[in-house]
Amino acid sequence: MSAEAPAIGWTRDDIARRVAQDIPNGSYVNLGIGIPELVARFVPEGRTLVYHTENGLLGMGPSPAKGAGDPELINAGKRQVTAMPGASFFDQATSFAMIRGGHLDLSVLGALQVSQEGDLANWSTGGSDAIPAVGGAMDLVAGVKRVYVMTTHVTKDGEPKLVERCTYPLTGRRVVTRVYSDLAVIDIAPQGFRLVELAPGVSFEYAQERTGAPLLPPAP
Amino acid sequence: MSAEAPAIGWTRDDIARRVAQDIPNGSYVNLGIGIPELVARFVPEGRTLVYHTENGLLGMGPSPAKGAGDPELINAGKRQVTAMPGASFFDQATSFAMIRGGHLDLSVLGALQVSQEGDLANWSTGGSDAIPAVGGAMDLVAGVKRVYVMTTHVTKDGEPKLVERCTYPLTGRRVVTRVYSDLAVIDIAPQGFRLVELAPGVSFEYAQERTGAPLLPPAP
Amino acid sequence: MIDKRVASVREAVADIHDGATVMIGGFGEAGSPIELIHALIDQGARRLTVVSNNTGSGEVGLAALLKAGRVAKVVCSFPRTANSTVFPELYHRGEVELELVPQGTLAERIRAGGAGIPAFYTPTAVGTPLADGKELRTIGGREYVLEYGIRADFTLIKGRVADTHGNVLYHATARNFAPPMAMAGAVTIVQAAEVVEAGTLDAEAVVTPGIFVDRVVHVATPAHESELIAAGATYPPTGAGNA
Amino acid sequence: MIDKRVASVREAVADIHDGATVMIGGFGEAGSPIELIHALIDQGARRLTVVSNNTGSGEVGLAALLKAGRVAKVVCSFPRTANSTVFPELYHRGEVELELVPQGTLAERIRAGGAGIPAFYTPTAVGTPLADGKELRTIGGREYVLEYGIRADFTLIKGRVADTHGNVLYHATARNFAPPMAMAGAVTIVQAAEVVEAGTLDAEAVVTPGIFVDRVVHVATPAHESELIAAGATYPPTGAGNA
Repeated sequence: MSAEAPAIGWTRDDIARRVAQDIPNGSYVNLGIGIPELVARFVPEGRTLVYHTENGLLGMGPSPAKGAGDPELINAGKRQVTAMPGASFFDQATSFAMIRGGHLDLSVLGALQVSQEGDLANWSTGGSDAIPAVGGAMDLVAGVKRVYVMTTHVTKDGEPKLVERCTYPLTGRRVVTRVYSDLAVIDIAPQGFRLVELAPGVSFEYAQERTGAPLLPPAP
Repeated sequence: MSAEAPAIGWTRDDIARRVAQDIPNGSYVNLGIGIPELVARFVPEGRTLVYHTENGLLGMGPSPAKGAGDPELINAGKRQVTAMPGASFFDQATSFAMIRGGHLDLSVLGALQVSQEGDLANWSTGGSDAIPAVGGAMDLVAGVKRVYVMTTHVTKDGEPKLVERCTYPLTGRRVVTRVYSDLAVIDIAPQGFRLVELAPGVSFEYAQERTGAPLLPPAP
Repeated sequence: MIDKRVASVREAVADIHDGATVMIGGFGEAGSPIELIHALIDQGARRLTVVSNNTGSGEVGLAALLKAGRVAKVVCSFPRTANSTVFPELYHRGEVELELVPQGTLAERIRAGGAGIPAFYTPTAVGTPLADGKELRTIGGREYVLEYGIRADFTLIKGRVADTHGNVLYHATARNFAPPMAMAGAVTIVQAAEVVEAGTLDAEAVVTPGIFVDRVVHVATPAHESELIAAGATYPPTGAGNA
Repeated sequence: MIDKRVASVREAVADIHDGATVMIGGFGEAGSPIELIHALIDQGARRLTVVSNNTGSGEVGLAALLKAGRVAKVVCSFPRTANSTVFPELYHRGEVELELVPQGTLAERIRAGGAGIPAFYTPTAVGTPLADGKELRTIGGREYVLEYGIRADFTLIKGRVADTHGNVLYHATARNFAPPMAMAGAVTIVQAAEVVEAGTLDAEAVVTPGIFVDRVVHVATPAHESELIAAGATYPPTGAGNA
């Protein structure tokens, strides 16, 4: 089974589309580097989101046309982007004041592990060989109002990424609001992982088997 | 004896001129409301000072021509001013970051009392009837590199303003660098009040009699 | 489509509740959002805590809000000004509480509140009565006092130009407390002399990014406090008050 | 007469001493003051502590400074990047110390240093290894970690335009760490593609006021890291190194 094209359940694009449905018009959103960036492609017609990139731009637009790029107009993933009408540039202290101060409505991030209490591990596998690097991940989870995680439900080796307790170093404690995986949408409820919605063809039991902690049925 | 025109010693303008002599070219200076503002009139030819007013302007210029004023271009004393070439406007958090962060070279302030250890009292007489009001005085003395005090040597009632210990509520502890009075220029040295210079016609004994703590002779 | 404009100052302040903490921009008359304050007087909210550098002059703007008896507590650095009589009278009669804060500490506390910093250490006021009872800490051989961030339920500020996304530019020293207060208000309301479409302002020159602003209301020719006072104005107007 | 211009990048960095703490602006290649960094390599100062968000790419700019063995310690949030090989090798050989700081905490610590705030509390990193051994405090029911302000002996940044008083404007996301770092450097050195007389810039649009800047040097056509790397450049140039 490949994480890129799961046998059953949602594709990456499906997940991104599903996340995008849940974001209200006018939201201020920070999309994590990589897969979460896909969300921007699936925003429903008629909704305008304002994208924040923590290196200092509110109102980030898509990649520039070929040849029109500017090496100093980039996003947090260091890729060239554009600025939309209504955009503003600012310094790092101000950018993280937006994040830490709770001004962003939503951050969508990837995950190595999410615990049933909403702990997130997504910056380090704790290996002694790796160069530790954290960027703005800890700031985002500590400050943004809602934190959505986009992830495959299990690792490439089939291990659950939704777990009782994270074994990887934490990015933040009790910070995740909701998980969007290839198998399901799951809220972090006071009681633990609460199912919101299953992907087509995925049964509750199938999702539970691949979840490292009890999966609670949808709230009535 | 009137504080406005002492029988002997320096006039206010003389004091302001004497202060101005000690300020190097290119200094960033905050002049307190009132008498200290006189200093700007006596800056020696060839020197440019940059004036900071804590309500949010660096590069403050003189009062506008009659009729050319702007009620929203004012100084900390709420009087209309102008902006010089090279000026910048900024918010209060940034303005006090300049002050607290030690970026200003000099603040010139008035005083009710200065102690021999450099404590300054200049915001309140402690009377229970008065409305307490502090403005930026405590920030200035805590943050600016050098704090010069411009004052009459004694009160209208003849009481020394340079004292062993302040009896009025403090603005800051061990913050004054130097005092410019109508009688003398006096440094706050580790040992106490150290005379730098006497006004014309003022003897050491005359100044000592009007000082509430030992006056040390000039450093050799 | 994002459009933060509201039709009137009345609508802009309609939901300010009794007991709310309200930050009000301005240093003296520069930057004072007089029209929003007058709308707040008309709206009637009571027992407000007002965070503002001063307490107003004459009987217009902030002084009029105080005079109308709507303010339970003032957090400010300098509650006296020329032509300031309303606050002193209320204070002497014990009808308003005062929390006096050094101006730079006030600015930093507001900025901290907006930036998600709950508390910080500062050298300002150490050894003075304004640090009485506060926690001290020696760091690197110097003594500092612990101060806490402040947030508000509502912030009222004045801009020169705002766009439909809430980006704001200011005029000269009217900027003063507005940028940090915009950050610290749960709901930030801007009155601006000019309101433009998003995309009109230079993204490099925006002072307050729109994320900090919730409502924009167009006040084409804002009054200046000193001119109102010189003209003998009060708010509400004396005629209206007697009618 | 105030004129903060210096004639060359060489002159601008001449007095950076061995063991100095140097803040270097930039997020990735955006805002990296490459010409100042190359001048610092030529100048020869050693045992530097570098505060910068990243550790550079290829073997130019910041990565070249590391490669030349001049850096004893790096304080940063993200020491890995595409094309980043120099830092990982030094780190694995134990030849450079790393203090890893969350990006927002790094920005706030620098801003605090520049603003005279010795320490502050932040929610970021609570419960993670990056708060290990740090002081925690519960404020209003939430846990926070104490972080300290950082200052530097020298700050090197890149602007788009600077004036003779040291006022600076930036370009797009090249602004990033430059404004807080300008505040936190005892000596702040700006390379700018355009240098103008005081009075040319709009006082309302100045991003870094001149009080935070000590030296301005004109670098008319600054290199972009990615273009240097694409062209196979190293610093010093391989030819020069072999000569």
